[in-house]
Amino acid sequence: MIEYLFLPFIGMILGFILGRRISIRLNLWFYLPVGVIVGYLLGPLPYYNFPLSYSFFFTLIGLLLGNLTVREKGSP
Amino acid sequence: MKITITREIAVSLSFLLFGAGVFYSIYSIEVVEGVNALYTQVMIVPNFVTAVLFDWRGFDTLGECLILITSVLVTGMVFGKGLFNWDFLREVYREEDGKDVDLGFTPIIKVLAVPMAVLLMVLGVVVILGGHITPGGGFQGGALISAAYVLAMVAFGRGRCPVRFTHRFLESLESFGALLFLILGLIGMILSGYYLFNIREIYGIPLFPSPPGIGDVGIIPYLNIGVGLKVLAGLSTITTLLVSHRIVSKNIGRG
Amino acid sequence: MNLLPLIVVIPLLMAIVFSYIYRSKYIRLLTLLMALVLLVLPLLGLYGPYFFGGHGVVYIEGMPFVSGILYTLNPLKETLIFTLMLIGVLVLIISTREERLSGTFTALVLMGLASVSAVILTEDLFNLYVFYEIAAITQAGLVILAGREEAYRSAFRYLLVGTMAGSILLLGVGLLLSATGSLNIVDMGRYLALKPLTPTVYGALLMLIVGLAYGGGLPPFHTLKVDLYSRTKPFVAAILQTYSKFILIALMLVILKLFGGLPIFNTTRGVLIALSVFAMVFGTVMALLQDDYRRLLAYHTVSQGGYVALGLALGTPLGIVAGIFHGINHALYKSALFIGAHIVEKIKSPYMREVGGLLLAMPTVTFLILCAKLASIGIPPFNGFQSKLLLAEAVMSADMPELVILMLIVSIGTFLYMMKAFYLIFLKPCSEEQLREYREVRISKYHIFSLGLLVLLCIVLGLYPDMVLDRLLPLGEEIAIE
Amino acid sequence: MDLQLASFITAGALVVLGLYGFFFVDNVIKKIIALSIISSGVNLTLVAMGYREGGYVPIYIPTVEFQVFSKHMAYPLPQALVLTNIVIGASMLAVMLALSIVFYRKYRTLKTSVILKED
Repeated sequence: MIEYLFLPFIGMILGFILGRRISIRLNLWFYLPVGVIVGYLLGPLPYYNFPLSYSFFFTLIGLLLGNLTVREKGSP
Repeated sequence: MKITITREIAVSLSFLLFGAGVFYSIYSIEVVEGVNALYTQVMIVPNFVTAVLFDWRGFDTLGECLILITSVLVTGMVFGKGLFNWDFLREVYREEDGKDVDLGFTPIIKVLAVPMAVLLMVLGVVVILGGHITPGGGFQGGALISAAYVLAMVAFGRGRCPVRFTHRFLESLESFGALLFLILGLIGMILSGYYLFNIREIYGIPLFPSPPGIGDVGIIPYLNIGVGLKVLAGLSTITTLLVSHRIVSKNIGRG
Repeated sequence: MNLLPLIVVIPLLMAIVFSYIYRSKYIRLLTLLMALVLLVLPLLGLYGPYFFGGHGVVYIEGMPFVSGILYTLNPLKETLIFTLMLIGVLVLIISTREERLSGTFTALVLMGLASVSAVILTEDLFNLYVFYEIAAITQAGLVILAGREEAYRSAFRYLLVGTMAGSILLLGVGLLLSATGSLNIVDMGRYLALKPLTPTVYGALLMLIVGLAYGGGLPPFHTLKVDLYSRTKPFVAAILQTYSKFILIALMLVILKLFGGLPIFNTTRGVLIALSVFAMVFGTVMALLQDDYRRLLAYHTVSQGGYVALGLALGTPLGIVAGIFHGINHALYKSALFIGAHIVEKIKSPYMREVGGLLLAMPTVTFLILCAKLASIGIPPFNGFQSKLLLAEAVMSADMPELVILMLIVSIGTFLYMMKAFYLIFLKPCSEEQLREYREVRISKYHIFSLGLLVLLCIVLGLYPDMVLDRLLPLGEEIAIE
Repeated sequence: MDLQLASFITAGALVVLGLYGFFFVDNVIKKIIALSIISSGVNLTLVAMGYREGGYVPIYIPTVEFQVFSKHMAYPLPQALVLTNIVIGASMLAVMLALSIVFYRKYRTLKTSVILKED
């Protein structure tokens, strides 16, 4: 199991770092469906056999998490 | 006047000769198989270009990362970072041009820019991480993320840009990316005696757990991440420097 | 364990750290510490090949091919790297006396040291190209640091031409890759010797020569280099000229290794000798006309680059050894001269006619600079004499006596303008007022120490040239053409 | 016409065109574009060297046998070199553009004869 989840997990961390830097609040109910759709259209990475690109989805979740919890506010 | 004409003629002649030489030698290339064949016979990771880039010729990639770092440093210096003398820049950048003009675009573009930037960023991360299996890797993914940043900056103007990559953040990210690359190389050297050795596993634990049949992944994804962070930071810094006067004013000691 | 890559990796690592903390308060202290570390670096490697990433030699149809990137260390390369690091250390030490020193300067110097040592060490053409480009951009950056308009302009010109020359060099590397299928220099040379030559190989040779002329400051790119050296601060020019001299040596060795055994080498040799003779003559003639001390030294650098290239282009064992030895000597005494120019500029001005009578203000420095000047002209107890003698011998044994006469004339020219500069700056009488002005400027001990150390090395090498020559001779015979 | 030969001819034409622009155009930005074109020409030469008639993309996906795959794969080495060279070109470009911005602010023109005049 960890073989298949390690890459999305790293993606989540990177997404978290990036999401922290987006200063406006992202709408969860818009991005989750869009993430699923784009992930489906993107297709999985080869060797990671699953109908949709869950790496993409997990990274998006990481980004949203970072954005919604520890977002940086204020002017640059 | 006479000297200029002579020089023109000399330049034209050398251009003609040199151009003809270059064209003819490219035209008559015949590719020999040679050591090229070697790189196609062993599979390290499914993406053979990544294998060449990070395993066989990892040191070249390191050099190339460092050229980007040097370039960012020198671009910063052109705009006054740590110079010995600021007279020329003070003369060029007068007091009144200290402000940035942030117009931004119409609401249509602003509405679309944020979701596009978010999706581009996520796609960039996936491209970085999938560099050893699919076409892609650190450079491409990093360029995508910095493209997301540039998109947001173009749409909103630099002051109100929703993607807040501060200068300090980018500097840290860049140094971290390059140091990750260098230090992974050093770890390989400690474990095996070879710099940038592709460590498959430590005490039986694979360094990057991945599905079966994918070959010796080893440190390649981590190198990809390092390069990706560095390219993202480097390109973003360069863009920021090229569009902004504020940094120059700050560097040359005004405001 | 062979620690050879650390010669390149540690400066790179520290360069990144320095560029991150460039505004720190402790930058002077850290720079001094870094200078000490640099001195240890050349001792780390073991002689022999070093394969990156654990990829070794692979046999394809019975032919050995190197699959990855290969570094080799031998006494020749070790000597070059030691000289390079020594001058880097001295420049870093001097830089701590600059006001407004920031981490960017240290980072750039370290980056340059690392890239030039990589160019010297590597046996892989593409690796050489990558680090050659880093060296080019670093040199432009070091000039920009001076912050004046001329500095910006000469860096811009250098970069514009540099991008062109770099692309052309890469095209040459690509053509050689297509003709031989390998990127390793030794493999390529062996393959080229076996197979008939195609137009691609001729084109590649032409393009490598363009890259060499740009990187080493030979005509037609010498004016760019002159601008670089004369527009920046003179002590920075000391390290810049060392970089380009060593890149010149490394690329010449590459061309010898690749094309040395081929029938076209005779023509190539003619072209290279013509380039170097032109550099010698042109540098001397232009130096005679200069009024700016920095520009005079810059043109002198170009003419001495011609000597180095001439020796290497001969392709005989003695010629190669003499060329490399002259390169090392030149790096030493020219750095001393540039540091002297830095002191002169600090005290009064770089224009020779505005200065005068410095002898009374600082006799020690005057004496040291005189020694460096004598070394650069080639007067017996100094190293310049030994290497010029060796060069003349090599040229004689290659049956080109007319070149010896030319070298003599160039030497006389060098004597003329060096002595003119010495008279105008140090001996020309000056007013009491001016003397008082001179005495107010304090010259740091670091400057005098660096100058003294370099001059001492010049004398030691002049008295015992075998110290270096013994290390170079066996390799000269290995590379040389029959 | 053979695709590889056509690529080589295009690449040669690009390099020569870039050299022409570099030598004879009196505008800094256009000179920089010309340098970019030279660099593209070099990259195209390298990529075309890795071409194989009817070859596979050098990414192995276990639908074909590895032996067959490795025999018909495009050479990955030149592609890796190109990837490296693109970044090098981009870094040089950044510095040159920065310098031309500074000079444009000073002189309000992009003419090479003004910006790069001998002094």
